[in-house]
Amino acid sequence: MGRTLALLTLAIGLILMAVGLMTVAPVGETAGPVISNPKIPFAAGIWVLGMMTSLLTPVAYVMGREK
Amino acid sequence: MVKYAMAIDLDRCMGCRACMEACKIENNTGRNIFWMFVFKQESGEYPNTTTNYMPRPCMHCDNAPCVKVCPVGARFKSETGAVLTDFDRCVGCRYCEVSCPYGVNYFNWREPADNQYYHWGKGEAEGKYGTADIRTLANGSISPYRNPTLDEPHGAEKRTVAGGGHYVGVIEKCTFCVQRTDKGLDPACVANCPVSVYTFGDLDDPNSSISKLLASRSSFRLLEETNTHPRVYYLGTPMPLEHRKHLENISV
Amino acid sequence: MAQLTRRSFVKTAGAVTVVGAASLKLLGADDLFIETLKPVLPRASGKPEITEEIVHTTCWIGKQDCSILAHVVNGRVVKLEGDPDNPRNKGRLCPKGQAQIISFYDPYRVKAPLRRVNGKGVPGEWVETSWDEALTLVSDKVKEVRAKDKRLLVWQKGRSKAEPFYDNAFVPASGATKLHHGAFCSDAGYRANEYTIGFNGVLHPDFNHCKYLLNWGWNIVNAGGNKLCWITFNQQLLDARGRGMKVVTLDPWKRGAGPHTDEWLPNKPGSDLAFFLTLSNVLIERGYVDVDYLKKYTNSPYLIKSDGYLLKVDGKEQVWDTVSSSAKPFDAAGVNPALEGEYSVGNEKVKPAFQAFKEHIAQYTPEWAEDICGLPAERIRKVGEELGQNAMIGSKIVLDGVELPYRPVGIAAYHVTQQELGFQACRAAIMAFMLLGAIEAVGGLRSDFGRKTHGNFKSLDEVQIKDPPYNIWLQNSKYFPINSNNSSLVARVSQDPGKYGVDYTPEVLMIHMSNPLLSFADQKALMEWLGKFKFTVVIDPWMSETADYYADVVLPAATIEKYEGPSSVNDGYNDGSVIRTPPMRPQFQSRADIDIYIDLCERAGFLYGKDGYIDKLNGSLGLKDPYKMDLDKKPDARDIFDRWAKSSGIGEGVKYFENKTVANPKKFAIKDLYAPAWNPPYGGLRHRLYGESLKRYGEVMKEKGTPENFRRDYTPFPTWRSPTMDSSPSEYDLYLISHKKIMFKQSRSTSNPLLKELEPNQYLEMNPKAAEARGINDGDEIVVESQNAITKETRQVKVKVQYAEGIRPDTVSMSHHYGHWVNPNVKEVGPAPNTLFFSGEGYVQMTADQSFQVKVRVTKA
Amino acid sequence: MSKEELGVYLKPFNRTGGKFLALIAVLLGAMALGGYALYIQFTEGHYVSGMRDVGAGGAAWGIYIGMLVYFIGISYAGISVSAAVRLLNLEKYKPVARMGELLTIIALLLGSLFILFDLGQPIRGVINMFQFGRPMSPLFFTFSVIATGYLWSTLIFMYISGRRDASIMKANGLGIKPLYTVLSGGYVDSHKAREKHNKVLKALAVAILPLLVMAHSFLGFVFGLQVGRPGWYTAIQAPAFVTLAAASGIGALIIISLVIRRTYGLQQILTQDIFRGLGNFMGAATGVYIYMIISEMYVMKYAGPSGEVLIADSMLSGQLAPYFWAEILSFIAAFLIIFAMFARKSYSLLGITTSAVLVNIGALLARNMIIIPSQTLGMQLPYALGSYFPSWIEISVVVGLFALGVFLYSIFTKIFPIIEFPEEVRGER
Repeated sequence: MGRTLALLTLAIGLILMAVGLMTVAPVGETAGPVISNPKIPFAAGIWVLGMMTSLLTPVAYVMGREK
Repeated sequence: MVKYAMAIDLDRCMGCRACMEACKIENNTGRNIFWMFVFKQESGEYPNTTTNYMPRPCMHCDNAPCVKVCPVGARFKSETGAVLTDFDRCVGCRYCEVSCPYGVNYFNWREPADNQYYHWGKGEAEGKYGTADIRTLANGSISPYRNPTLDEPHGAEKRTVAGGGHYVGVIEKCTFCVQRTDKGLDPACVANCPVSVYTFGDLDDPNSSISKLLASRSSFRLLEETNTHPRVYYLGTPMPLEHRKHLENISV
Repeated sequence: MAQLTRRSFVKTAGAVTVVGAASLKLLGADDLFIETLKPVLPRASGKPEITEEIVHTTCWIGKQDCSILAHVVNGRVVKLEGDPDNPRNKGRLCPKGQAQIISFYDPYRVKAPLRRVNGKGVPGEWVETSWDEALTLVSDKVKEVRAKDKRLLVWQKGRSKAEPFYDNAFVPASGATKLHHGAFCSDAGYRANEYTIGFNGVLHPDFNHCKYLLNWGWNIVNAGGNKLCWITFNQQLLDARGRGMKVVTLDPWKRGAGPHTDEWLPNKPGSDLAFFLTLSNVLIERGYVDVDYLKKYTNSPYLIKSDGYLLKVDGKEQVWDTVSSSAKPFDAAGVNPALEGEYSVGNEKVKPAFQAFKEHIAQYTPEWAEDICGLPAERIRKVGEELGQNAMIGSKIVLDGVELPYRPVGIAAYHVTQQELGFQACRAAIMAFMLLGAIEAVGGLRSDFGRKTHGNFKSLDEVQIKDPPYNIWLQNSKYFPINSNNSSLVARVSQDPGKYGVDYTPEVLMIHMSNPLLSFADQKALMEWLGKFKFTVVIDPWMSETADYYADVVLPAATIEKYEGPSSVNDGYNDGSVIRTPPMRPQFQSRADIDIYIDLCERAGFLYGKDGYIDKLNGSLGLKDPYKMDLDKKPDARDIFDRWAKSSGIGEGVKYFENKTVANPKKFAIKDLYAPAWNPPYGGLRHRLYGESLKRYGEVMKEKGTPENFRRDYTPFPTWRSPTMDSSPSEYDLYLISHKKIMFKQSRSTSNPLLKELEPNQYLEMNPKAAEARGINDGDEIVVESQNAITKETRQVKVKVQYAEGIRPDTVSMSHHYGHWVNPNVKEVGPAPNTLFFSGEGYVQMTADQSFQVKVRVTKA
Repeated sequence: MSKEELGVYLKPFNRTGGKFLALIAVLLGAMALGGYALYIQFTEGHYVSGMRDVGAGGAAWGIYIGMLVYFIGISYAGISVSAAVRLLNLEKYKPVARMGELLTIIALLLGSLFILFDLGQPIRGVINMFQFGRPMSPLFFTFSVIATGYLWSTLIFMYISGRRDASIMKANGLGIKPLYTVLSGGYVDSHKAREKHNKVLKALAVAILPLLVMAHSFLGFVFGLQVGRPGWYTAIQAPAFVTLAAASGIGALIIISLVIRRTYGLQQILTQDIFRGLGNFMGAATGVYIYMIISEMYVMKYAGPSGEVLIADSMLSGQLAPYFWAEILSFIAAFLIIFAMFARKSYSLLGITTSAVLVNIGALLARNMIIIPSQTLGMQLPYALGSYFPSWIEISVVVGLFALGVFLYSIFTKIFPIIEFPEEVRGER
């Protein structure tokens, strides 16, 4: 059971990180008008949330009912 | 797409610093804050000395270190090419200030009303030489010559970037007078320079005065080796940059 | 803390909702809703209702009244911008013009009429009074003293702009003795120009055509010309250099001329007379002489007897006619007068004035001038050579169909006259250009904008020197026949009136917009003089240092927010007139100066009737009949300007100036612009190469027993002698001069915080080698001590040193914009050099002007 | 497992004498002073600090940023030691593992607080960082990787490695019972559970190590990427930051563990051998860092543009010489002490501590010497040269936060075993 819970948290974490990174303000050439806004507000927040969730996997794994 | 740029003819500058005052009044900047600053340097040894003057607005770089380093996107490159600061978003980390090679950023270290030329808000000298109500002078706006029309948001994204909007803990710098260029006027320094040192205009338009000037005379840009691609071009004899001796230095 | 918590509460509350908003976003809430939740700083809610307006007015902080468009929003001036229609500033403003906006809102202005309650000579304590009480107090004193003796009333002129209202109306109406404001100006230069070529002005070039400019000092770049303040000459200089004009600067300190001069001649202070004399020597030696001009338009051919007086036959000066080889009246027809040679008429041995000048000038060779001027001989000779070549003597030019002499060599020498030998130095400079025939020629030397000659050409030649008693500024006295009535000298005379034959002491002093303590030399003497007055009233928007120490009543004048004028837009090539109109009503309880004067005259009883203020005003403004003011109805300022406008051909009257700028704008026609094209040329004057009257005055003064140092400079040709300051003991081994800065004009700009911020501190500019030789480092605090070579009095100040490479090692300079103590912006930033300069014998010129030079020694504090 | 067997591991709990309370009082006083200074700074703005605009003769980043970099530097100690213990099975260092992790957490916490107090708009700063964070800015990674990633992973690491001890404490009814129930989270001590934990911690350590290196090099990139600042724009910044982080981190760990060893008398567990290992590592790292300073200074002085030469001259022989030479000499002294002991194979605790203290003094100076002179002297346009010195407000905030760190550390030693219970100590009832 612990293993599945861990994989689930890891998955959620990675997805959030991906979503965060994709919608955050782009890294790019500054000559043109730099689009300095994220596509959705709190994109960086989502990225951080994702990182924290994925780092929770070991806890999830350990907390899972010992067989 | 408009591509604003400025040309500064160093052979005409007389170091009068009228551009600094015009900028200061137009944008209501506080003490020791000079969005436009003019260097006055003396170099060489008696009797063969040279005196140089060099106005230094913000360079509005195309590859702006300050735009790259701003953690929250408060400093951004607007459609006209002017590098602007969104006063509502700046968190005051001052990374733009330390990253700028030209030192054009000024931070509001304290409440702007306390950093103005008189403490109108606190009724300075209210009872001196006859009594008068200083606090409600110019119905309480500080400074009394602050232009309320500067608060209108700018551009498609409706961001507050124009002069006049100064807040404690927020960075500010030359905006190419975005509130004036929006109305098709020249920036305050360009419009006021007594000896027409400045040329301002749109580089995309081949027959604008600046395009023609840059095509006809050789120009240079400051600190080209930093690869920032500034939008401010200098003509005439350059000022030696290493020299540190000020003719009249402004004490902090 | 409260304010912050309120803001932080707004934000933290905002933060909580915002995090929630993100999730809302995911659930599809639209952007606008999220937009409203964004944490925004508190700002004026809603769109402020804005009324905008442009008011046409003129600058008030400088002296050339540039035209300004005042941008008024919601009844408040928010920006001042230059008005393109005025040729003087062409739509631009200098730093002062921009920064004067703070004067509207300056809390340190005098906000109400004040009456002193403590003693004088110390910072004043004031009681606020009503206008009625203050005006009555002042007018009673004026009435009382005018009844006793009008001479006891003195009016000190300042930067008060509207001469028709004050100098030419209030002074004659009140009978007051007017004191000039020759603070930094160059009255001696005016007198030298009037005496020599009949123009009321000081030397500047014809920028449009000049190719080679000998520039004295840095005024050309940093201080404007006699009638101008700053912007105009700079614009014209740059255009001229754009056309290839070469500039050679003569100045002990390179200062602002730096990038705008091709060559720099660092000459010793006080040596300018020697330099100009040497120029003439080189020109004559190399034959660069415009013989035709000298013969026709100067008194060079006049014959001089051996006793130095002109040969006159029944009152007419004689010339030696080379055609009939006999003496003929100068204006006889068909005469070709000789300039050189010796002749005898009857038993009189005579020679033309030019011959005498050639002999007089022969001693002043470049080698002679080398160590006097501190310049290598060949560099002086080179300047003379270049002047001669560039003058293209004899060449002509046709402008707009008018043929004119073309001498593209000019000189800018504005404050050269502020030294002990200033009058003669200025004459010597003019004479060098007379040799080249460049006076008022195209591209040549110009002196005045007015395009007409001045009466002083005649009156300065016929001064009747009388015996004492004299008035307080020694008019027509045996001490100063040619006199510029300067306050420093009046102060010096008041210390010992008997010695100077002055038998009365004035009692009431009116100071209008002037700060003598700081602006004039010899602060110590000025303090004693001001202390002697029984009653002093100061009309000024600020509490000046003079008012702070010596005013009994201070009347608050408005700054830019008033009607004042008319002033000219003359930039040397165009003309027209402008008026200052108020963009806002006068701030606090201040009032327009004109209204103050009208009330004062009314209460003092000389407003109405014949020779009253209104009567004099009708004359000074040149009001024509239907618009003349009737003498017993109290006028108001706007109404007066309305009448003036209509009588000078402006139909709309004063309304014209409220929405347009320049009235009667015109470009000078070429035949009016250049004096040689006038009919008769140069207004029929014969320019005085030979100053016979100067010699006469010298001898009359000798007969009347005037001490030698008052009269020794009254010589027909400028004659070199080393300045008195050079006879100070050798340990006073440095020359102290003072300099002006672009950012400041006079006291009213020095206490402006926006301008003070640009140049906050007073420094003694010193050459690093000279400093290191005395163990002084950059930024050290040092003691500067000046010594009066005659009275042996010494004076000291403490000041910080600033290294300046571009200054002679034997010269130091201090700016005269410091030493104030009233406004908090300017406290303790350094002394005024005027405390070190002296007035009186040895430090005043023959024209009672003042000198800003003294020998000093410098020691570590 | 009875109290006697735990015995030595519980010493910190029963030594809460007067001296400890006195320490706490002092720390609270210092924190109050810091709080007061912060209150003034919030109400009157950063004007009260010594910082002024770059170009107008001042430095916009002052001692706060210097301390931020120092603290994030010493957070290196925790993970590197735990990783060494878990990955390289260096059981020898197990007793100092938890101290290292705690040091990391507190150091990162203080680092984040220093950023917060340096911001002109702190509250807006936190919100906007999440809302508008831009990865193009090195500060974004400082914020997301270090302040959250690195700190969060160390917390998790500590939680997992502390579950067993919490269950033992709970079993023996020691300390605060509800705290341990939460911290143990249903942990049943068994060989299988221990194996599972070790496996997980080994995996987590592998995950955290790149975070460790990334965090410190990103901090280096904050400065290293700035072409505008002479003296910052060098490729050596990132590696130099990691090296100095290692040196000062381990040094700080040495100091802390020695203090704990003396005050709680844990001499048998914290043997000299541990300190010898740590000391050698620190000495090596210091040596490398000295080499890096020399190479950077040599390049700056030899052919650097005018701004860099000015800084180098000022540091070598000018206005900043005292600070620079104090820094370089303390590094060299620390290295020589370790090297001498290594060469003579005889280590003294006193030697190790002095060199650890010297390394940290050097690190404090080095951080500020990198950040400040480049702003006050490193102008690329001819501004007048400036100067910066922290005002009393800044100094009291720094002292206050130091005190906060020590306070948290000492409180932790009172509520949770500072040294991990070894295998032999059974957890069963």
